[in-house]
Amino acid sequence: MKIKERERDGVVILEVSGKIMGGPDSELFTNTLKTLVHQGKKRVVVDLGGVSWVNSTGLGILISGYSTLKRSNGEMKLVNVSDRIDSIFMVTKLYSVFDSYKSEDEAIASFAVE
Amino acid sequence: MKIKERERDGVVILEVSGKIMGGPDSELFTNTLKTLVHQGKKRVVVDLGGVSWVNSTGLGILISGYSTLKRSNGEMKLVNVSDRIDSIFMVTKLYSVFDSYKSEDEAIASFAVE
Amino acid sequence: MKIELSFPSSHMFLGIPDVVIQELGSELPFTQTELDELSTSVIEGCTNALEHGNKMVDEVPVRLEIEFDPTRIEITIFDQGEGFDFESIDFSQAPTDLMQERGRGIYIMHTYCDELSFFRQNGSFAVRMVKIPRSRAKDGDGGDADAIARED
Amino acid sequence: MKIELSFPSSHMFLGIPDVVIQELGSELPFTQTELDELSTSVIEGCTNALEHGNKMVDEVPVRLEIEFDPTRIEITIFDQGEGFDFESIDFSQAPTDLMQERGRGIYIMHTYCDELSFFRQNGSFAVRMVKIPRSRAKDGDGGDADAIARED
Ligand SMILES: Nc1ncnc2c1ncn2[C@@H]1O[C@H](COP(=O)(O)OP(=O)(O)O)[C@@H](O)[C@H]1O
Ligand SMILES: Nc1ncnc2c1ncn2[C@@H]1O[C@H](COP(=O)(O)OP(=O)(O)O)[C@@H](O)[C@H]1O
Repeated sequence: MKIKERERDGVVILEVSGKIMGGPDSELFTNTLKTLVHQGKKRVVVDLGGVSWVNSTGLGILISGYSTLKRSNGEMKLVNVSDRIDSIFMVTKLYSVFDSYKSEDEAIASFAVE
Repeated sequence: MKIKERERDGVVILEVSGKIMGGPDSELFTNTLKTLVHQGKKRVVVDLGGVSWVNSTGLGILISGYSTLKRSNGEMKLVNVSDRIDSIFMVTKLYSVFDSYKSEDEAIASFAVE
Repeated sequence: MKIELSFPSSHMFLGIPDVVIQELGSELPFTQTELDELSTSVIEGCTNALEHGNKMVDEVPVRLEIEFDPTRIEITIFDQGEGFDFESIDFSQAPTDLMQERGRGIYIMHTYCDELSFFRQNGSFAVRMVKIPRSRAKDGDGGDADAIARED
Repeated sequence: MKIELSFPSSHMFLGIPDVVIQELGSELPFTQTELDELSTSVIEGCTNALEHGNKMVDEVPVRLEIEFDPTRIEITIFDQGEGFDFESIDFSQAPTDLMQERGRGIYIMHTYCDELSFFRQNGSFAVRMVKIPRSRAKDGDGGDADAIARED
């Protein structure tokens, strides 16, 4: 798992690539989100476009990141979810937890209307 | 190895995809070229854009196709040669046998000036 | 026909069974969705084997036997651990607490595969999963699939 | 660390060692060019093993041992054949007749790899190839490469 961070319209975009699979990945993702919360940056879009696969431990990493933000009244949105990952969200019913959008624009816009 | 055939400006374009590696591939490629020669179609562009790799047996297949056309006063040009394949052409000095072009347009144009 | 694979018990190598299955499956009459489901299941099985079975000891390998023909792929994953009390678990239930961070691996394998079983053999613990293609006519590029289908 | 792989002696499976090496290499400090060179060499070795060694008998496996650390990948390919008189061959020469259709496999392995050797062992014939990355700093995305580099 690799994370590239940038900002747009007051929203942090985390471009994730590689595999999301536990091991060292857990800390990397959670620490990134904790740092953002600490800096007062609580609107985060996670771009999964470069992710080849997620396993169930990786789902846990996403849930943990989601919870970290939620606890601080922040929000995590997902974008560019592949068919393979979408299928795991369906099977585990996590699609009802994660807000996922087709494009970065839509994800960013979704913060404005809240 | 899969081959998709089409024609443009009197030139046959063979879009090859998969792996070029001997076994059943040898006959498929040679037979395709023999049929073309038989039909009087002797200007052929082989598009390697969809090819993941070529092994030395695959090089033999390309050489055999090249020879088949040459013997009938036809010509075979290559297009979309990846870095990986280009490296094998360098190492085996086959770059001096095969004419390779950056784009289909250039490959087709090269027939006109001869 | 059979492919065998073994790799060290580290997350770093979980991409390897994935690419092997994707590559093998591209020569068999499976759809991309079916391959993704099998591949995800195998990654779950390997994750459990290296975490729970081999306790992340690099030197202890995770071992895969992949048996296949055009009508099925059957994969058995071996680890060197004690296993667990699988008879008492209902695989068909996902965690009801959606915010729970773990405990979805076996449920995912069970949902994605046509057969799932656990057993012990010669001091190893094993999970076996079977995937059967819904249709033997592969959408789009059935070239190689046809080639192997003719063999039997 | 070590990965082992075996597959049936049919051209259909030559994509499998390729994807394994590409995936493994993405976690080690090799450039894409170096991985392509190693991968092409391994495919040459496996092609010879299944054609000349195992004479295309499906049931006889081609077997690979892949040993690696961040400073090298060493791959040994075993077949069940008699081998050939490798001492009498000059690997450093490509066919001078460029139109010759075969006979480039060993030359390609020799050119692309840092070490190449043949040997017999327990009734098997084997070719071993070693690839060493030119630079341990991988261009662009050295994240995982760093992770493994820190281990030793
Ligand atoms: N190969 C194995 N060896 C030992 N225990 C296992 C193995 N596979 C699964 N288990 C046990 O079954 C439990 C449930 O597994 P799973 O559904 O994959 O969730 P998770 O691994 O996230 O806990 C594990 O926590 C573990 O106790
Ligand atoms: N594993 C092997 N077992 C037996 N003979 C081999 C093996 N590898 C190579 N050879 C012999 O060496 C020759 C040269 O091999 P190579 O350079 O790969 O060219 P090619 O396979 O196209 O003939 C082969 O023709 C074969 O006689």
